[in-house]
Amino acid sequence: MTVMSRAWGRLTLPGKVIFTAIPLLLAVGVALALVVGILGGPIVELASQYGAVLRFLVAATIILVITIPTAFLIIFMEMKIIAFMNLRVGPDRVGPWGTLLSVVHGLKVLVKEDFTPSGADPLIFTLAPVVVYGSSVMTLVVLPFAPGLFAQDFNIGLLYFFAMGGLAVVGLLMAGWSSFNKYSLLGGLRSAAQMVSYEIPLTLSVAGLLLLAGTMSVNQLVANQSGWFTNWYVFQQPLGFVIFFIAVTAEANRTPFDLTEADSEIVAGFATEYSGMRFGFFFFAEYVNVFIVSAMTVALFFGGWNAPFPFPALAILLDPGSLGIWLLLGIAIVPLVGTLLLSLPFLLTRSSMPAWQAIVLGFVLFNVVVIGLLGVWAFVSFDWVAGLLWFLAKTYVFVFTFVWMRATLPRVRIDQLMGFAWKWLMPAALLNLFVTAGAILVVGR
Amino acid sequence: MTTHASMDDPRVTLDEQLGSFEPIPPYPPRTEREQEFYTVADGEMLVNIGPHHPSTHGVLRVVMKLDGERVVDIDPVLGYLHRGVEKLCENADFHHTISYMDPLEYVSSLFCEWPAVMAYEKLLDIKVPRRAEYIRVLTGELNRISSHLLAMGFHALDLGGITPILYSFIERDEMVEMLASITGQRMLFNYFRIGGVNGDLNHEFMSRLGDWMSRATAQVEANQGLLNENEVFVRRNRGVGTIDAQTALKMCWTGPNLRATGVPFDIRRAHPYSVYPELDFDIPTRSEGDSLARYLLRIDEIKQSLRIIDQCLHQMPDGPVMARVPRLMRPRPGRAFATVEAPRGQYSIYAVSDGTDQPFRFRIHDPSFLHLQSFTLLMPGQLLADWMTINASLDPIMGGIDK
Amino acid sequence: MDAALKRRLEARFGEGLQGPVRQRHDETEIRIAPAQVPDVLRTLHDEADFHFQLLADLAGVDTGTAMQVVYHLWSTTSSDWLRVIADGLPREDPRVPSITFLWRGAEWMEREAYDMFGIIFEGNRDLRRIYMPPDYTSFPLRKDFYLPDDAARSPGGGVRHMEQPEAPLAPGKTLVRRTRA
Amino acid sequence: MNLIPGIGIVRGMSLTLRRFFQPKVTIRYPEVPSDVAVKFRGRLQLLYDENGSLKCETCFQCAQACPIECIDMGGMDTKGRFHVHWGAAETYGERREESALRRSGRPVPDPAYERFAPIDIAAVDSILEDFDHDPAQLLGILEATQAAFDYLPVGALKRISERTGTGYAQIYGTASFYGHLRLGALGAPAAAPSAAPYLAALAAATGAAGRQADA
Repeated sequence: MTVMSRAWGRLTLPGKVIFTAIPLLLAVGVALALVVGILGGPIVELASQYGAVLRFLVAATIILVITIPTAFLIIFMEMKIIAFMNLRVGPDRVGPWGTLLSVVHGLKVLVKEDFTPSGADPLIFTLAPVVVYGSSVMTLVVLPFAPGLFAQDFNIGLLYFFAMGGLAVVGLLMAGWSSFNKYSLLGGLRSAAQMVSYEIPLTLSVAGLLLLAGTMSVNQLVANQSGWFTNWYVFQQPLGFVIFFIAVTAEANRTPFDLTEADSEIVAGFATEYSGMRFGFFFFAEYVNVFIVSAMTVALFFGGWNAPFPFPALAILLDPGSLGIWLLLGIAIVPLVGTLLLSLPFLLTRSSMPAWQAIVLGFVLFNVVVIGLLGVWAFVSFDWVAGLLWFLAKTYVFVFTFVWMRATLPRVRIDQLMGFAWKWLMPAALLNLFVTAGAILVVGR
Repeated sequence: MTTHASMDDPRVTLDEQLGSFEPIPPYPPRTEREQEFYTVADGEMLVNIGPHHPSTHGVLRVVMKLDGERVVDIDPVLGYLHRGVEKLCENADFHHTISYMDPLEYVSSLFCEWPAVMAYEKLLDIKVPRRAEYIRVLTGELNRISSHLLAMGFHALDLGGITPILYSFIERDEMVEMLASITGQRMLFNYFRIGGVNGDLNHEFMSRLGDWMSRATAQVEANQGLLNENEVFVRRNRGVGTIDAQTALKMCWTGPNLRATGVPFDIRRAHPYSVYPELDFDIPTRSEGDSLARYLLRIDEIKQSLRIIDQCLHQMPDGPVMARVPRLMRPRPGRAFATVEAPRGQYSIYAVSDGTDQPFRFRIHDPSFLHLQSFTLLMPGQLLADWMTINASLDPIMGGIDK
Repeated sequence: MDAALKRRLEARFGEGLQGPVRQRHDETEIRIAPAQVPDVLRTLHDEADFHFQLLADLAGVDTGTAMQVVYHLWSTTSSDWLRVIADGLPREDPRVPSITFLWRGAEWMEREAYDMFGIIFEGNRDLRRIYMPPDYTSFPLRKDFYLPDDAARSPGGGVRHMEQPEAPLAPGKTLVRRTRA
Repeated sequence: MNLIPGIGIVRGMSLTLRRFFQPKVTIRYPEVPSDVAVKFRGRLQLLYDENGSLKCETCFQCAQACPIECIDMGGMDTKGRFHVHWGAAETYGERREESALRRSGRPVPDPAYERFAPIDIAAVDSILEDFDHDPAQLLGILEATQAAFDYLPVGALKRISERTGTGYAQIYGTASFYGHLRLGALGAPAAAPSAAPYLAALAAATGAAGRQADA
């Protein structure tokens, strides 16, 4: 035993990792091989039988998993952008430029004590964050990220989106009611009133767009907007876009409509009594919502994954099998030569730099170059990569806008909020609908 | 009485009543008003805000009687920051009391020291050198600007705008650094002395001040451009907390809040003290008397203060900054009432001397105290969110109110 | 100093005043009996000669033998602060009529004077404690309310003492914490 | 309010966007220390000289000179015998000085922090009466006091200071200057503090706690 522990103690950190990883990988590999060997046939059979179900399960899992990094990224963006607009520096201690701070926030929320107030209804109190988060994540299912890259394509996708958005209010109301706190109750009631009011202009604002498009499938809507950017629906439905954007801001409880958690009025609204990961769910749901509404705005009005102009389609597809022995040589030689080539400038010009450092630098540079080349290659060769990039870029422009609004605007009051929805947005949305319908009649599209 | 097991600790059973907050006091109502307030009609509820709440500007507790979101009645509860400064001052040397004054209105400390030293100078018949008076006016107006900037920033913060407060703090930090270079401290200056000020202006102060004055107007205006025309902000403020001039006088209001109702009462002109008669400035007034008027009036006052600072710098005479005063002060028995126009209104000290070296009675009058009192007048019928607007526009400082 | 104000006050109130009208710096001082407070203040507030519209301050004072309530008023017709002292309230049961009918804003100032001195303002509809807790029994600013820490008093009388020569404390008790075991 | 609705919001948004690209004003504190004002008045510290010994001799001169009596000091006297104090009775000040002493590395006798023994004040008062409370006769008073008590108890010195109106520093200085005046009793060694009572109390406490846990 002592021999083992002494030997273990002499290992460096990478050594320890490798010595732990190799047996683990071996065990996993053997187990996998056994499973595939024994159960492979039936699994393949099942999968081929229920291909759509399997695809949906995988997609749903991926969506559930990517919400967390998305929320982290948007939280970090919010901290940094608001800081910059305030002439502050913002987070800059954890990780490079503070990028890991939101991860640390997540960890903090995870390890905090999670308690239930004594007067609260424990079951509903626990379920409320799940409902809120669940409704957010379920909305993501209909979002088309790129051509062919979506979880599910409904022919009533837009309707499903509105329905899931409306489900969040149930969670907020549950949280507000079950917390046994008057601030929470007020917050829950505010959120109910707000969401119910803004559902109507929100739905009406896209009605004109639906008349134009003739479909409710989000995929089809995006596909309709291909070609030059003048095909985007924002140019045919500018008023609809404005109404949709305002209403969707209210749906996502973002400033200036963040009355449900107005921190200077009702402390934190429905989330006042929450702590730990249950609060974390609310917190993440808010930022996932920001992503979703930005993405939906892009999909409906800004062409989704379409590039603003028809991109020349270049398909540089290589069949590795045709290269023969050269492939093997390339794999063996190209990294070596590339690394050496890229480290040469440092070796030659920086006399103070040791050779190994130059080579490490060269290796890093080589990786950067290769990844960049691969990215460019993927961008021009696969339209789903290009589509995803376009889609995310446009979406994050809108995320930036939401954060920007939060940095600038004060909050409206509850009666002004309701008055705005019923007195201005609703008539405007109806007007938009009638004008669109009239235009279609006249032009006869 | 229902009980259930705690989720956190299964050994504990909890009384459901314990979790509830009942702001109704556990004693019979002491006054007519208390009885009226704590009689809750059907459909109304009492909501407790504070003493620790993001927008109470200190440690203030208010109990609100709500009907939905509409406020039926409101009862502010003070005393969470009460330190008995008056009693402390009655047990302290005359010099000593000045240092007790600073933490009262901690964002405009100089205006708390000023009436105290003025009252003592009256009691002792001390003539303050003119240079010292000019320095007092100069530093005081600087402090007024920083206080108003902070008030406007917090006004926006209470309405949910997070950026203006930071812009305000950038300017305020510059001023605070300036004041620190002549007073030695950033916040609780303790600069005025009986018979003058503690130390003359120095190079660091003058260079910082000149630097700041050259860009102050543009900077302040640019920063306020974020709010002044913002529709959301204007609509939240217009017509909220409206009060007319007569009621404001009955409620003993002073300062910007009174001037926003149209009464041009400013102690710098109504009862000139120091060297204000020699300075040329206007007294801005507005007639609306609502939160927006109070907010905009503070901007006008900042411009007037910048004018005063400019004149002070040009007219500053040479000479000593301290009169010759005894170290141990025993004024003759008498009474003195001294008051200054602080950023929030009339800040006054009533000092009674009995011939010893301590004040016999030391009364501190804080304007925010009276503004806060008017909640019972302004709030009924408004919405819960309007409380934050009104509170921010009245700009109370709890340190001064609770003394 | 506003001599005209003094003449006007003497002409209007004359016998009602307790003692002469005093003037010093920019303050004019009159003393009246507590019962006269509503009449005098109403006259000062309403009549065009005086027009003291603003109540600048309301303070209680404990002279050690009697209680006083001091009002400071401001007027557009005079450059002086007018100080009205309601003098001679008995310390055992100080009572004075409230002036909330003139200035509603005096309500809290009267509450403060009640809280600190126990002066009862008859007619104030909300006379309860404002700073001290509701179950508090004494009145802190009265002169017979000593601070528990008498050492905070002035050094004028000589050296102040940390260690008073008095009976030793109970064994095991020290005023100063012993940090070394 | 403007003619075009929403223009104020747009202006505000453009302002924040401009600020987004402007240089930031934050001072990165631990790396960039903020500058101290020329007249900065921080905490008074007078702990060690360059040789590492305590600078302050507790002469009280600064405390006596302070016009607003803000200096509050206490500590060992220079001969390390008595704890002396000036200022209001604040335990905070006491603790601070004690910790300063401990950090100076000197042995700190704990009895210094205990109350001094009570004395019969009547004797001091009668001596003072004899000398007509005259500070000019200080040496005589002290000698008489020493004759009465066999040494000069701290309580007596304080009483003299109080009644004659002389600063304690001066009385203490006089008493410690003359060789024939004694500040401590002859041949009465100070009892070294023992850890035994503390340990006994600790044992009792833990024993009690153990019993509680058992029950």
